[in-house]
Amino acid sequence: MYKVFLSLLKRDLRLAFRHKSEILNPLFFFVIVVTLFPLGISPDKQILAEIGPGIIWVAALLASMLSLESLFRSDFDDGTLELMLLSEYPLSIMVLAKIVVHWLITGFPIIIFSPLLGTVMFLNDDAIITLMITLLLGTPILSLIGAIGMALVVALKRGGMLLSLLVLPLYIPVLIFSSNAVGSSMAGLSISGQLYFLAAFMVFCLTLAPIATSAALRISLE
Amino acid sequence: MYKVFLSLLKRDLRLAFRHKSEILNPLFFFVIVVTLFPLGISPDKQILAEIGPGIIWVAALLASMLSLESLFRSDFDDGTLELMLLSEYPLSIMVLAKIVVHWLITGFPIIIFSPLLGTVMFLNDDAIITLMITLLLGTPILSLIGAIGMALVVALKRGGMLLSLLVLPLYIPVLIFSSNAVGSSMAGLSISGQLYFLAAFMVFCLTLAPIATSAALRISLE
Amino acid sequence: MKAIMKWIYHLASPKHFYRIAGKLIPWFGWIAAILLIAGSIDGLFIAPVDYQQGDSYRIIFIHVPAAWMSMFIYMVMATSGAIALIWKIKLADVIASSSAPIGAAFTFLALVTGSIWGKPMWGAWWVWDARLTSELILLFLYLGYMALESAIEDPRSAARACAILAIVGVVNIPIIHYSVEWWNTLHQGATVTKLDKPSIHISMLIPLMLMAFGFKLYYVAAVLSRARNKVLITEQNSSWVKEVVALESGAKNV
Amino acid sequence: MSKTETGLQVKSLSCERGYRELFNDLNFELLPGEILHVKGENGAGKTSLLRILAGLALPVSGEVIFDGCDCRKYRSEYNEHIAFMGHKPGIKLELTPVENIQSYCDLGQRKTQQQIMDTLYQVGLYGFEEMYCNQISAGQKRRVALAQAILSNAKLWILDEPFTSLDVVGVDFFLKMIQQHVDNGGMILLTTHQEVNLNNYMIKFLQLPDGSISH
Amino acid sequence: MSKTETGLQVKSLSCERGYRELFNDLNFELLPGEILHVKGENGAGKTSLLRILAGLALPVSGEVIFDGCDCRKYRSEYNEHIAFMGHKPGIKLELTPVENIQSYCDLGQRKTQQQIMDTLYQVGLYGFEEMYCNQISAGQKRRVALAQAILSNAKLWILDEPFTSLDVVGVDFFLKMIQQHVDNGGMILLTTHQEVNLNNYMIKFLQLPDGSISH
Amino acid sequence: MFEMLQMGKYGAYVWSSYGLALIVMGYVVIKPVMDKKTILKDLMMKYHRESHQHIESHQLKKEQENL
Ligand code: HEM
Ligand SMILES: Nc1ncnc2c1ncn2[C@@H]1O[C@H](COP(=O)(O)OP(=O)(O)OP(=O)(O)O)[C@@H](O)[C@H]1O
Ligand SMILES: Nc1ncnc2c1ncn2[C@@H]1O[C@H](COP(=O)(O)OP(=O)(O)OP(=O)(O)O)[C@@H](O)[C@H]1O
Ligand SMILES: [Mg+2]
Ligand SMILES: [Mg+2]
Repeated sequence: MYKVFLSLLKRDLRLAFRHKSEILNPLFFFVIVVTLFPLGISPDKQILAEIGPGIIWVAALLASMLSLESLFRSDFDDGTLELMLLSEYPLSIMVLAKIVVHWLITGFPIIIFSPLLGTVMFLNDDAIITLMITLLLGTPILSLIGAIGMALVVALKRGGMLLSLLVLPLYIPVLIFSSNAVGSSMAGLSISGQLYFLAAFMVFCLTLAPIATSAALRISLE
Repeated sequence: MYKVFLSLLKRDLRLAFRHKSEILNPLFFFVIVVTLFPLGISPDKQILAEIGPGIIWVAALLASMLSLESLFRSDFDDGTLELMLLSEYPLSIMVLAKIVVHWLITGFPIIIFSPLLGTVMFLNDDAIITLMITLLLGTPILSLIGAIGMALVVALKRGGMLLSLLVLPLYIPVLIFSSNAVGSSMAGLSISGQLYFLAAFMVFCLTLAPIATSAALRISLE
Repeated sequence: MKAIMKWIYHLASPKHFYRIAGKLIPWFGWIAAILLIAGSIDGLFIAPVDYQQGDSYRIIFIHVPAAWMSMFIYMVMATSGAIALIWKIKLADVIASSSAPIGAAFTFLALVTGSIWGKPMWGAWWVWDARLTSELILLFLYLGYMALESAIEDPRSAARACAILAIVGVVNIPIIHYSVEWWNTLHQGATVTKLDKPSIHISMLIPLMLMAFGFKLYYVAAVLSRARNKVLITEQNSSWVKEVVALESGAKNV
Repeated sequence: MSKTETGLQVKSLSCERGYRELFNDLNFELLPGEILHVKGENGAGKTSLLRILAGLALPVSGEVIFDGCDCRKYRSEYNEHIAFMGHKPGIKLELTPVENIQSYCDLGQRKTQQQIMDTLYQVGLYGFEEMYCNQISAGQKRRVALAQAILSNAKLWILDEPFTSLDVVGVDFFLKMIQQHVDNGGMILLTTHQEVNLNNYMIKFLQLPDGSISH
Repeated sequence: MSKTETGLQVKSLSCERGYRELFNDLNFELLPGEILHVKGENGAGKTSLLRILAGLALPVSGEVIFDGCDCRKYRSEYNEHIAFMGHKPGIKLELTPVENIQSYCDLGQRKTQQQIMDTLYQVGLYGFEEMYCNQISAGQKRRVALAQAILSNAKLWILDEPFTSLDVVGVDFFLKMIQQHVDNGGMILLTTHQEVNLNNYMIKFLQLPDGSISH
Repeated sequence: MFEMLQMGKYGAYVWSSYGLALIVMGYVVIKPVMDKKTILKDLMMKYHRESHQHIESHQLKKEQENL
């Protein structure tokens, strides 16, 4: 079972790296969306520092959501998803491998780049560290919840918009707690409560989301 | 020629209304994205009024961009796009009809709902009226420019992310001028300059974008 | 145990359900109507004026029951979705999907009446308070549920996919309920639902309870009549539906 | 080769996909009343050829001449004369057959409701006018596409694997329509991997990639 | 019908799509060494039947029994015994044939590199191990899928229109592989609209929707 | 009486809430009643069609044999 997980992980990473240009798309999207705001709102330092955490988080959320397509779409289109359903191993293990890959190519680069964007948004050092921690705890949740939504719409032709309608409401708790944590740490307040919540929610999703996702996949492919 | 335009307009509207549930998706997306910001940033009246115009505009921009898929994707998938290319009438007329429909089902509802969201973001009445005017001038530009981008990626399987990278940078001038106009009118300043720019840009796009789009379509379908 | 399950399956068979629901609907409907009329009259004209809020508090008799229903109906949807997934009882799917539009309607009512109440009380139609926002999210969950249901062509797959969505969305319910405790906000804390001693005067509690029960029974009547329609559609190939259709549309023509 | 002023002439056409040459210096002509069956194994370039002939793709070099005019210069006129049926059905599943045909005709010469109905009956879709196309079978969808081709009054039909996933009855019906079109002086260009029996018809074969022509 | 403990038994299966009944109370069995050709016109429900048998879709009612066990209760064991080839190729275009087969095998029993290479040669893909699958032809892609089926050691192959868009050589090769599998005691369930000549083989026909069986 | 209906200065708020509730809840119960009519009509037509299709498909087969 462990081996299925590893081999699927390896395959998906290899596929991702074969589309070199695509692997950076979520990151680019993230950066562009973040830069839209200083342009659309105001380049004022005070304001940017205030809205920075929220904006970075919203951009991360949108980038993660829009890249969900890559999670199952191509496997569905070429029929390898059917083969996975017909494997003798549990589907949820394979689903987990795919979610991990999704996180590695969307969440992870975003975390790496977040200090840069935090600096650009005039966040202080504490806030930047908190930002990274919340992203580290939060982006896996986004991938996990997003996988459920994607599994529900994978068989639909025009699923893109619907996906956002299904998934965004579920992302909101993560957004609230994370950006609240960053804001608090900027103001020098304690943030352990928010981080506990995020960690607990992540563990919760990690155990249940793969199961829900595989159930949803079986239904979608019917 | 006029008749082709009308008949395609009618057909696409009819198709849109056959998917009743889908026709409201861009609007829902717009509303959800706008609500993300007060949650992620701060519920404070002062701050929201300041960032409101920018946020509403960014959300409109994302909603318009994400719904571009509906512009050519289904026609491409079922082969009716090929038939259009093989028509004896100019392709750009037909493309224009499709763009108009796209605007009617994304831009137009957004304009209708913008006063509500403006109120929720604590904009004053002047700002709300300006917001509606900029949306009226700006959302057609988004559809027109977006059509070019969509035409370029329509034949690609994983075009979603790429599309946003192509199109978002081109949207930026619209974003800057529009949100600037709303901000200025909130501060009681004159906004005619920005509106002139938007109007001129719209006329420019209206004449050239359909031609560029049809050229791009011919290349994509090759 | 087996006998009980068998009995449940029997009762939950579409044919039985159609017949029994048809008999129950008038009962629930009329009792709901009486409760709602009594509650409204009591709430609008008899209950005393609130010393703080003046007459505007009378919105409570719509707002609070509607808000409760919005959450209750979501729980019903999630539970019956789970039942349908686990025990493969078709009827549970029907109940869940018939509930969605009613739940959305109540959520909409709670939002709008809250908003109308907010204007005189807080001076704004809307504030970004946690409870208000989470109620808005609940509306989006309902809308997402209905959008997914209509997007999937095959009705059986649609029902099962929606069941999963409903179950996953349940996390939002505790967030709505506890939001007032977690965040210090404008919205009123628990006044009615405090278990030991409701901090609301009995003369106001009576119409509130009348309305709350009226809403519940109203929901039952509404969901049953929707479910009856759904059953007709899903079972359209079975012989009993053919008989029912012949009977009922024949009766109309005469 | 005699100089003709009618029909389709293809002169020294060559085509590349990626960096691979599919065919080179291809020459043939197709006259009214003729059928040309393009043959070749998987990936030989049949679809590519047909798309070039329909004006959907550009060749690396060579000319396609129809009724004496270069079809790339007179694209709009050329488009009037051809009907193309590619791998994709060209039919909107959310519209009824009538609406589909209507909106196809709106792209070319307009047709009256009466003409459309007549053609629908001709292809045997009586009773299906009101159903959405996602409720009718694959074979019936093909009939809708056929009705479109018939109504377009096009002289040249370009058909890429028209028999795919059709059952026997469907294939027979399609062949009958092809024969009718040829009898009326039309031209047909088609590819298929299946055996078709169009005996007694003027049928040419074009073998890709060697590009030899046999009768 | 005799009570058997091997092979596939299908008992009173019925299936609906949308609100339409496709088949009802379908019964048949398939024994080792047999081929079952499911026939029916477009939209008759062939694909739906095959997907139910593969465990990808749920029937409205009825049972599928394999080697004496209900296949929905013992899904993982059942999956070991079947190989499914649907309308979609099941092959990643961005991987080479070897990588494709490797990752297919990783979903079931693992295979050594040697075994994989042997099977590749057996299906005639010598020299193509290193190319990406988007550079090989449709027929060659099918061969990769075949190699996967062979390597899976599955007893029952479920093939939905395996000959679509294959040229004559491709079809012949495919048939040869099918015969080999049956000779080794395997079972085959297939649909196709094309004529196939599998003379001398124990081939049964199942006609949908009336569900009659003929030999 | 009019005083009472005016509800101090809050009449508009209160009455619009109750009115909206009436409209929304009324719609929710009337919708299924209307739906039922169309469902019965559609199903009637469908059954009608099916009972005739039998005959039609026979005719179709005969036509094909004649060809
Ligand atoms: C758009 C605005 C509003 C929304 C979305 C909203 C939403 C809700 C919800 C969801 C509940 C049920 C909570 C639960 O039972 O856990 C509730 C209860 C309540 N609301 Fe509102 N509300 C809004 C405005 C107001 C206003 C302006 C007031 C009064 C000033 C108010 C007073 C109450 C009261 C008294 C309760 C009962 C609390 C309890 O006993 O649990 N609401 N509201
Ligand atoms: N978009 C593309 N880009 C690059 N190469 C392509 C593209 N489309 C097709 N090809 C290549 O061009 C060649 C010819 O393809 P084409 O579709 O014309 O073949 P075909 O004869 O129609 O084959 P089939 O019988 O499988 O339909 C193939 O080898 C294919 O790999
Ligand atoms: N996802 C779906 N939702 C609803 N109906 C469907 C769906 N897929 C197929 N159908 C319907 O089910 C019927 C049977 O389809 P199926 O694909 O099983 O037919 P088939 O015998 O394989 O046909 P073909 O020969 O065209 O492949 C068709 O009438 C089709 O319209
Ligand atoms: Mg081809
Ligand atoms: Mg099929």
